Amino acid sequence: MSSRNHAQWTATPNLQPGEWVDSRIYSDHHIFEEELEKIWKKTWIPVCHESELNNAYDFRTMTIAREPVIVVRGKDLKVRAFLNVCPHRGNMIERRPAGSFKRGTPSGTPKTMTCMFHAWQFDMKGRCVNITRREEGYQDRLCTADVGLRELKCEVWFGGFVWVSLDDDIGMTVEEFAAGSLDCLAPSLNEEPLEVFHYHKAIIPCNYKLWHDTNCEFYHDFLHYHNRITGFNDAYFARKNSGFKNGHINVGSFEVQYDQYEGFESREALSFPHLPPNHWYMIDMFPGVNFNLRGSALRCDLMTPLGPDRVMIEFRGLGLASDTPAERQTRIDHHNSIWGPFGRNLHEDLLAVTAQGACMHSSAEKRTILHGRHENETIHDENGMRHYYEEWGRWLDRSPGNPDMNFAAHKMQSVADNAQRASAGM
Amino acid sequence: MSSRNHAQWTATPNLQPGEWVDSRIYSDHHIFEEELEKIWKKTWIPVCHESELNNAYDFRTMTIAREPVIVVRGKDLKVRAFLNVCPHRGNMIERRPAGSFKRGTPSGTPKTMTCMFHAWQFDMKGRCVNITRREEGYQDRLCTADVGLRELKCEVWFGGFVWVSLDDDIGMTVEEFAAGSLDCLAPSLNEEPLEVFHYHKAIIPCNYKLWHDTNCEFYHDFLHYHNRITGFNDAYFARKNSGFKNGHINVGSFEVQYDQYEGFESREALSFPHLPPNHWYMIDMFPGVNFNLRGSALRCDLMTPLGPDRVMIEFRGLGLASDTPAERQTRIDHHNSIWGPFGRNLHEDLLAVTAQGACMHSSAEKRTILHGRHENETIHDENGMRHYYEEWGRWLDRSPGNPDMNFAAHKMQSVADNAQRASAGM
Amino acid sequence: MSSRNHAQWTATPNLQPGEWVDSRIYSDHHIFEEELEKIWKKTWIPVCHESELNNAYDFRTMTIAREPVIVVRGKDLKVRAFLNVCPHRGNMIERRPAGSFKRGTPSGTPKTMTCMFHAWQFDMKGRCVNITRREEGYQDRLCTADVGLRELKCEVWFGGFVWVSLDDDIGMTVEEFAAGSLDCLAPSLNEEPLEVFHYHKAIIPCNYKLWHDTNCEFYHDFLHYHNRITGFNDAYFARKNSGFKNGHINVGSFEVQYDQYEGFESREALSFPHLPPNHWYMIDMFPGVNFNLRGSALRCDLMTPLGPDRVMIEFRGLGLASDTPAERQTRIDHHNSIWGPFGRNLHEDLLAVTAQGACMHSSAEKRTILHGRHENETIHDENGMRHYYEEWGRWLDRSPGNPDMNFAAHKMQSVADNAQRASAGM
Amino acid sequence: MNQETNQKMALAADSSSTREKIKELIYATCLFQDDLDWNAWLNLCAEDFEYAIRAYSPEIQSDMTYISGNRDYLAKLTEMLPKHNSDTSPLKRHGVVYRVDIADDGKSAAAVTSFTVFQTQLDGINSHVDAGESRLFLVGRYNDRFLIDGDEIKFSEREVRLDTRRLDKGSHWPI
Amino acid sequence: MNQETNQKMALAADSSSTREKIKELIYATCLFQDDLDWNAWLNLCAEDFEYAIRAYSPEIQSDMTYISGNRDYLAKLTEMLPKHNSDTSPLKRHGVVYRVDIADDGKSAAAVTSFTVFQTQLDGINSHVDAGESRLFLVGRYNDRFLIDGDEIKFSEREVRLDTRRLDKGSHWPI
Amino acid sequence: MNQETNQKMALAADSSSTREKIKELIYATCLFQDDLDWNAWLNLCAEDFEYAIRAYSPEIQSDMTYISGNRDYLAKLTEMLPKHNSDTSPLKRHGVVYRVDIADDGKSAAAVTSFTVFQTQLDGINSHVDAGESRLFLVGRYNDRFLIDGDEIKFSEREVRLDTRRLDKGSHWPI
Ligand code: FES
Ligand code: FES
Ligand code: FES
Ligand SMILES: [Fe+3]
Ligand SMILES: [Fe+3]
Ligand SMILES: [Fe+3]
Repeated sequence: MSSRNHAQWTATPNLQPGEWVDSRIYSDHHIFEEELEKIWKKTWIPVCHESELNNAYDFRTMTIAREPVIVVRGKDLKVRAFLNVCPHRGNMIERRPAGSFKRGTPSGTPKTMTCMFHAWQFDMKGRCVNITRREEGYQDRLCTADVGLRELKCEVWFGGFVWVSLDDDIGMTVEEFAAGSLDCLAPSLNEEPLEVFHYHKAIIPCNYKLWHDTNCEFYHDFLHYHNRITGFNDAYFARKNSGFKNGHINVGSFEVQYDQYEGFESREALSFPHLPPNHWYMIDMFPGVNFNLRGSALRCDLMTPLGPDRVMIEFRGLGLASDTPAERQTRIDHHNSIWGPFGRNLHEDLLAVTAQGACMHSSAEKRTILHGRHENETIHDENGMRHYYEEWGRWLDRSPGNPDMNFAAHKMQSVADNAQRASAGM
Repeated sequence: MSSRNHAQWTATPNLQPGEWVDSRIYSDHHIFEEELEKIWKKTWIPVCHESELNNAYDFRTMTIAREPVIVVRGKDLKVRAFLNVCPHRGNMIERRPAGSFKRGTPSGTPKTMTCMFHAWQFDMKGRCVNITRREEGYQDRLCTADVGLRELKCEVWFGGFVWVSLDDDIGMTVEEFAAGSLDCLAPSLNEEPLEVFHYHKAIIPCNYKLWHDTNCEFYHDFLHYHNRITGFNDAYFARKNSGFKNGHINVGSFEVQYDQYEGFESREALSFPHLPPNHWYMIDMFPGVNFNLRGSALRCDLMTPLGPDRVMIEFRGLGLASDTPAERQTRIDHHNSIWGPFGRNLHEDLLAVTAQGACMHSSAEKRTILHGRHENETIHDENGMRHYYEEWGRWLDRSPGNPDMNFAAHKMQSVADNAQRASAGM
Repeated sequence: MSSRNHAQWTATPNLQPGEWVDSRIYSDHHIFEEELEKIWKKTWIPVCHESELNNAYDFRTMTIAREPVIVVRGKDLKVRAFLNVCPHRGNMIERRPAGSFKRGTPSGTPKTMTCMFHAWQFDMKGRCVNITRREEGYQDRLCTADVGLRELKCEVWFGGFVWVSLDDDIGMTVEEFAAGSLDCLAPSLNEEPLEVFHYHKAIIPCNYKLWHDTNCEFYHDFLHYHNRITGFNDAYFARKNSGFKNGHINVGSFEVQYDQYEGFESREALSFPHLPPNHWYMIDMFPGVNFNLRGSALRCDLMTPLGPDRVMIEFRGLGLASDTPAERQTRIDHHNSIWGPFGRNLHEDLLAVTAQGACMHSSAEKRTILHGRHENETIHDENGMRHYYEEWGRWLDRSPGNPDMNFAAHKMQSVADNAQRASAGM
Repeated sequence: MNQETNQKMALAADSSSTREKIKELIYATCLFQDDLDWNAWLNLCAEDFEYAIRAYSPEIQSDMTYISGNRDYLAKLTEMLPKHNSDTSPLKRHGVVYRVDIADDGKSAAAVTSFTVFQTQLDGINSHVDAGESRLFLVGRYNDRFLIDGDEIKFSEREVRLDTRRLDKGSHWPI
Repeated sequence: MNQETNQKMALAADSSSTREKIKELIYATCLFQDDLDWNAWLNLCAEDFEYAIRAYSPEIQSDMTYISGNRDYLAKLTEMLPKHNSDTSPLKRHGVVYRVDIADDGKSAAAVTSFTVFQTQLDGINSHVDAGESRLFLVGRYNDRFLIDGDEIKFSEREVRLDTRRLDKGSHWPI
Repeated sequence: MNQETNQKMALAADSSSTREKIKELIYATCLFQDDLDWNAWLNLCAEDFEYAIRAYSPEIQSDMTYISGNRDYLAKLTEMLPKHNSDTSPLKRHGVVYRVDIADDGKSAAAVTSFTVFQTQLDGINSHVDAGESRLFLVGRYNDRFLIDGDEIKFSEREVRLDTRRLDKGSHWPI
């Protein structure tokens, strides 16, 4: 038992391939850009919740992999998504985060999206409905039919979340993409309409995957006084951590003892439909989404990678649309006590990944990050991360343990290593 | 009429080459550095106005393409320009934006430029006049004659603007460079001395050419309530937009109805010399300068590109040096009402290019930016931009429509495309 | 005697090779990264002073070349250094700048370093003493002996400074590295224990070597009213500037006339041991450390390069541990009057390198920086810098005068040039 | 100077001194909270004091509560701080009381304070480089309510209304 | 307590209450302007109120006016705001009244207020990432003048004197 | 209204006016120092006025003095400023007096002011790009002490206590 020198510190860990990753996957600029192209522009993202655009002509704007996106609800109440970019000279069509096109804007008439720059107008189906001084300027050379908006694949799915993909050829529905990972919460979320009551954002100087890792494992319970005091018992440690196709995972439930933390209370009275009292489920979806239901309040984290060492996380809290004001307030309190920006756990989690990010900034030395715990796929196992990085390696065709190697080589290497270790009796 | 999918959105527009540009010219790092080298370091820049250095020993400092520049007025009242860099160890000689060398500085005697670091001194002609402890330190190895400042080409031209070029071999005067584009305003500006009364700066997260585009076209009148209310009539739309050699353009004049905007007034009483009442001329000079005369007040925008997605714009307002205080105040009010930092139009213009820049940041996807309006070369035509980018392509030897192609290939392509389209009856 | 055009300005100076450097060594990104790898990670750095961790279990954290480092004092009172990085998932183990492990932390027990994330624990010798739920998660596959901290070479030397190196194979002690450069101050600093009384930091937009240059030469006395008024006499100019192996230099002493500056006083009464009254010694150590003793107060600057055009400088002030409160206050006043953040000289020095840095930012044009003064190796000679850059060239294998050339070529070139000049009678 | 004037003056002086006391109370909370003296802060609050941090979200177009609780809840929360891992970078609340309204019956009052909070980095990120750097953390208003009982004035309610909604790591500390 | 003392006290109290009222008026403008209640703001101003934003430019070495106008002009300008495209990111004026001088005749007064303005991003740039982030927008002083007519005090003049001259997008709103 | 009430009112008014005067004095220093009127500032200080800038360093875990001196020393320092090369970017001190405590004997007082200092770039870096941009420079508190002699109140001590310890170029100017 001793400290280590440089050679020991940088040696390949005496673990199985897949049980560690190379820290450069959290810090390399080139890998980051590749992730945006090969993962984030090719997947489904739950960009917002339908309750954020309840009425015809309501809209929400956001970005996916830096591309501006707008989601609007049509006169037909259908939700559609478009690039929020004007076909004329590339202006951002709508600058507000949310609102309604029912009223006009300074440069535009009601019930249309108007690009304020030269006032080209689009309807809720993305069709161009007006080019200002079209005849004078374009004669017969360009007509509105040529310049519709870029429409994006869009589905409302799983308790009313609005999913968008930049990839026309994604070739699977959200359901297919989820591959069963959402099933554990579906009954609770699909029973009756939900409503967002909380939104805040954090921009953190760390790689987005460090946040996802934290969401994928409970081994960091040691970080949280609240978890230690309200959780640690046999049922807690027996919760299953299960992998699904496409890199998603689930964490199974148990009964949390909220009243063990001074000032906190049982959440039994306001459980989501079909959820046993004080139970707690968690879903982590590839590449950076988290759904987390603790009894009375649903939380959803959406990551937007801003750089290899910079991520924006949007935090949403949801209750039932049918809540009375008093019920709603209770849900909000439950949500905030742990998860609010002034709550007990969220601050600790963000503090930890900030510190982790400070060691894995974009010019840091390569290190070995261990994901090697095996605990029967229960919550202190690190199988969730192993499952995620296997998928990640597949999408990028890189080995997470050595991103200079391609994924096939990595798999073969793993097999060979295992064989060798086995034969060497390691 | 419909929205578009990815293939349709990214297809080459059904327009003539030259009628669109590739958005990467607004966002690519490599192209940006090339622009500084091949355009900004090779052209004339009106860095300030002579009224900013009225007296012998007055100076102004600035940068061109990141190089520090100082402009000083000599004892002989001649204005000269130098690199603001000390030949000794490369310190910035003068840190203040403006002032006078008539008084001494803490480390230097009057009537010289003194580098505060080791107190080397230079006269207003850029000659080194003192090396501190020269004999002790350099013996006969280095003398003041060896270490004069780097002098830059400098002309005072066009209503007293001070033009500087970093290129010793530019091979043309400002007049030759302007190629007639300044003629429309020359009588108004050269009749009597002008004076700067307004200066402010904006740093905007967009490419400098997006600001120049906005200055080059009036199609964005739809952005400005003020323009719509005070301008739109037949004379307005008949204003000519004319190209000149070297990428410059002019916008012809008409009579603005200022009193149509509540609270605003006619500018007739204070028209610049030789300018018909309430008339309005605009000159856009390649690569990023704008002169704009609205009746009583002259505005000049100078762009300083700071990065592919970052530009500093310096806004100047000018009146006649002979103004009475009351006249001056009126000019200032006229200037500010539309063009001041709290005026009606400037904020809108800057808001628009900020939004445009947000879609063309340095890592954005390539998009097609349309410059295809033809309206008999009047103000809603986009010929100004086509004229500019043709010049731009020539200086960089790149096709604006596809910067991966060189300019000659682009020209041939255009001819071929046209022929093909013509034969296909498109 | 005249100003210069571009060709003259960019011509090779009519001086000997080694008497100028290419400004790109202060601005190039690639060179900067190379410096971190080949110099900063291969040398000894005095990261703090032992008085900052007086007691067993005290610690200090810092970074070297971006790598997080922690220095702790063991139960055995020995000072040791480790990477401040957790072997589990790469978290920064300790976030505070200083403190004690004697008391526990929210996630950890007393007398251990605890990574708050998953509560792995380490003792003061860097040994892992606890892996939370080790048996459950790692069975026999991983034990504490495998996951000690990375220990770094560490010495307490020269008046109690704590020196750390990231290089296990550095192959020399601090004493050997110093190569005699510290000898002039050793008697004064080693006589009795010192204590830090001042610490502040500056982040300056310039290359770290510009700060080191300023520390290496006194020719910039012209910048400082205080120096001119209190220093300039024959003894002042006779001070020797001597080079030592490994790029270090010394500046010899003389008697400063502090009372010539209004409001300041003689420092005689509180001279450091063995130091003649009001004397002043300075040591500049390669690659970026400065020790400066002005009579009653010792100053130490430590540079942390943050980028080619960004450096953090940590300023420390030290007195004798045995000071009475009144003595200490006097030392502090002496220190502050010139060197404090509100003192007379430091502000001027930092102002100068900021202005210099503004001309040598990371995209600036290449310029020639002259280091050509010869004054018998006294303080206005620039031999200190020539000595430094010779060493620098050796470590990087690049010519400081033309970093595109390797160091050997540079040496040969120098010899050839000299021969040619000599034969040409230059 | 007649009796009536005297009385009016007395009343005015009274209300003006109440006004001043209220300002002093608000400023005292800034000092106490900056200094992490949570007890001293809560001692200025009535038994049934209600505290909340709220913000309007233009994203979800709705008012939000980020945390809320009574004096008791806050007391427990702040007592338990040592058990938590926190960013302990000091905060400085910079408030200006813009408006004090005393109820006609003189038994209660309300006040509006515009504030900014600055954070000086300590242990929240890379302390070697960042510690000692001050940054704008929050912009908002305090909407306070008071109970006046003779000479005694206590906070009955504080709503912290934030403009800032990019809260990054957030905080374990009441604002 | 004699008659004279009584009178002196009354006068002092008077001037001190005028002083307080002036501070309250200034703070009221901050609240009203922050809340975009332009009418309420202008109602605190006299008919011939004159407003100007000014700054000294070290670049052109001259004093500048960035906007100026009387109450009427401001009323028109603010009424027409809905017709314009604006960055509507909320501003918070953070002012501290540093000095109030009441004229000897008690009929007018002048005040100096040091202020900062913070902007919380909303729709001025890329709202997905930036909205909710607060930034320093302006630093400067209010130089105000007042007309005092018995109990009624009104603004007769406001000069907003800016230190900040990097104004970027600027604003459609009076500061 | 009886004699006693009258006297109590007089005393209260007195102490409240002392309090106001102290606030005005502190704010006057902000204005004078912002305007580089060092003499006017020092004229508000007693002969043996003591000034210090201090900060606690969590790095060396000790209290530090960054500069200290009496009125005389400050007078000399500020007189000699023209001989020095300085960053002359204007500073704006933005202070709010949080607390004034008058000694029982009415002969001295202490005050706590929370402040921020903003710097508008002028000549400290690349002025073409940076001049006119305002930045947060310092966050801290003024801990002031006063001598009260009848109507005359003077500063006897100012401790500037900084939170900010990333001071970069620092300053030649007292804060
Ligand atoms: S950019 Fe949208 S209408 Fe012109
Ligand atoms: S750098 Fe200018 S005199 Fe030395
Ligand atoms: S990262 Fe340190 S214990 Fe897990
Ligand atoms: Fe957690
Ligand atoms: Fe415009
Ligand atoms: Fe110096």
